[in-house]
Amino acid sequence: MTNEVLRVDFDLLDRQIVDLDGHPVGKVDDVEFGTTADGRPFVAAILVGHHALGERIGGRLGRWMAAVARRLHTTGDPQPLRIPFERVAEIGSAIRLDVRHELLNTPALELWLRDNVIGRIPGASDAGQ
Amino acid sequence: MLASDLLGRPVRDRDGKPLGRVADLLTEPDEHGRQRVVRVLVTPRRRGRLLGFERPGIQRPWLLERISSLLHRGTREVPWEDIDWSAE
Amino acid sequence: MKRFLAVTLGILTAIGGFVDIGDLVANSETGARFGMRLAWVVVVGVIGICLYAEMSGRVAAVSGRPVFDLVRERLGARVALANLAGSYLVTLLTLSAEIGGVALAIELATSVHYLLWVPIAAFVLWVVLWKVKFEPMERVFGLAGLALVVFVVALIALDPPWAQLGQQVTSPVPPATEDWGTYGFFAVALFAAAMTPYEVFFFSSGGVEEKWTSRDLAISRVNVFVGFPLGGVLSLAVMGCAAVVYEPLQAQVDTLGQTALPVAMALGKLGLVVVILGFFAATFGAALETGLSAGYTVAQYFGWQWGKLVRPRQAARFHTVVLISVLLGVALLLTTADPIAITEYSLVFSAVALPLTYLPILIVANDRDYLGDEVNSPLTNVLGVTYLVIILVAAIAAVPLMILTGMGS
Amino acid sequence: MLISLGAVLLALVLLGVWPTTSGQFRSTVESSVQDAVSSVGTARTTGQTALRGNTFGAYESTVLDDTRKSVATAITDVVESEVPDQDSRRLRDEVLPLLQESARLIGDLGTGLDSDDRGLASSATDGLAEVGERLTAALEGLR
Repeated sequence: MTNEVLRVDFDLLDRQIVDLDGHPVGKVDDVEFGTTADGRPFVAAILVGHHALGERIGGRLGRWMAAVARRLHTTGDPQPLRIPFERVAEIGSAIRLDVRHELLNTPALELWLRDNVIGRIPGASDAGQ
Repeated sequence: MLASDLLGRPVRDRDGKPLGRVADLLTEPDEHGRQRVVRVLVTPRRRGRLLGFERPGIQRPWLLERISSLLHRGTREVPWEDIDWSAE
Repeated sequence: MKRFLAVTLGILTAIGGFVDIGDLVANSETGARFGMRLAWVVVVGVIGICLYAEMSGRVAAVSGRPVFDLVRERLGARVALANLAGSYLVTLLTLSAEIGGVALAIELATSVHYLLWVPIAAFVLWVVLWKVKFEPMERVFGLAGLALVVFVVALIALDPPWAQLGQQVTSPVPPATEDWGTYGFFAVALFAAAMTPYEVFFFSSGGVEEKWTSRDLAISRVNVFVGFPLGGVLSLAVMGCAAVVYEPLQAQVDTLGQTALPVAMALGKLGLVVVILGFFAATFGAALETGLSAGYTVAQYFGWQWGKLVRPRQAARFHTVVLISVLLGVALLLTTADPIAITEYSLVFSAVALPLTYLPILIVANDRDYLGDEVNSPLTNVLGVTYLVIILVAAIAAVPLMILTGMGS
Repeated sequence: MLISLGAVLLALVLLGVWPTTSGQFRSTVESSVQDAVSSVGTARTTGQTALRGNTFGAYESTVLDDTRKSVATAITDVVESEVPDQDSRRLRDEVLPLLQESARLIGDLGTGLDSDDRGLASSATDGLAEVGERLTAALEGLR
């Protein structure tokens, strides 16, 4: 990205997030702002999760998506994955983080399916290509 | 505060004149490197993604760019401080 | 050899797109009813898919982003969700039909009813999707699908009245026995078959799975410009064979067995064996293509880890979508829905879903932030916009034509 | 919601019991005859190809099975339609024997090929060629 100006809707929202090695982490489902001393918002974090996406889409479908996402969380208060903006290394055709995806929380749905469905099928741990 | 709370909201200028709806938020880094919102892209019509033709220097394919700018006629950038967010 | 094998992705994509179960029968049916009077649609379709597959391959190679990433990124979460719903439905219906097609191909060789083969075919399909790595999968089924070249040989061996076929090609109007409504319906269906969205989903995602970079642009182009025209030639040969054999009899074609008959007439038992093998490979390849594409679209919309590069454990959501899609496909077939009718419906719906897939590709292929200096040339843009208009016309006409002609009957 | 559902159901029932017009009957017959033309043509070509030794058993029986079922459906469609008037009755009496003849010949062809009875198979093939011509003539009259 050559220009210094960042467009929140265009450059951030709905872009693919990848980790240091290019592994998909998720989509930017929403952006969280902080407030500077003079009352201006600044980009504080990017949020990832069906529940953030559902709330952004809105309407019946969005509410349904958010409700499903909440259901899938078995523990505590469901929160989308929050990635502080300082962790963003590069904004291009994808948003590249400066950490590996193992350090981020694995989404509940992935975890549940891994433990209860896919992980139980023989060969699930065989190396990919 | 979330981006989804701001985008798509109808806003007015400081004199109370309606500006349209918020289509995008433009940020620039401050001295701490924080991306602060400096300008707001407002559009008189209903918000849909602008397809990226609103960025300077993006003009091809010509026909799509014409259609997009026709559909989003009147879209412009307004400095953050000139916007009254309280208006509904 | 390695050079030659590099084009198998394009061949598999094109065979899955052009000569899968629905197309095999639809091309035969078109040939039987219209002779070669709709051949021009295949040519128009081949040019269109080449154009857009090249763009999507270029974007995938330079930026590493497959098509459904672009769809959500440019159209926004909500519109992309509508596209996702449509594209997934089309891909799922096609997957179901392809599983049925595999079973029908085995029925031709065994005379055991196809429904008994459906669960077995689906299980083998899933095992391949689960276990086999991307490149061997693409090579085996891409190359085996080439057995369908037997249709070209058969057409030549039938020694058709070339002058008459040529005259039909150059007179794009319905024959005396058909009206403009059915002509238009078949034109839209053939065009949609050539440009079905899962081809670009699969091709661009396959490029990412093969780890293409900007150095592989040449490979991507060769894949496109060898694979899709080859698919087009095969589908014209299928059409031509049916035109020669069935049009004089005024017979309509609606089974896979009928599609194979001209080859048996021209080339005998051996030809028949090869053609049935080709049916099997092409439908199985198309089933792989659509099965993976079902997973690709959903995973790429939500940004999940996808693909066969990682262990299935690490892409649990992606593999779950693939598994559920295969199961849904089988469930649909076990209601005894006719696999060939299923593809005919999916073709019409795919015409409706086309614009929302191809528009973002065209826009991003012009974006220097993504492609640097590899953006579209002005000529590509003129063609791209022209095809977008054609796609839009086909999309708008599809459903009214379907209702007016009662699926072209 | 319930009212509209009821209206749709009522419409479906009415469509089912509404008397057929002669136009509808004619179009049912036309599509049955078209199906029979397709099946007979396919069966005949399959028979010729098989007699030349260019196919194998599993393929023949799959293709002939499909054509047999298609003709059976065509017969059922005509038989089960209500005959609205004299003209339609004449049409039915003209077409039905052709359809039944087709079904019989396709059955014979299958039996002939299955049991390696070349005489039966080739006379069935010749018969199919002949009934095919009559069906095509009937189809042209119906269009």
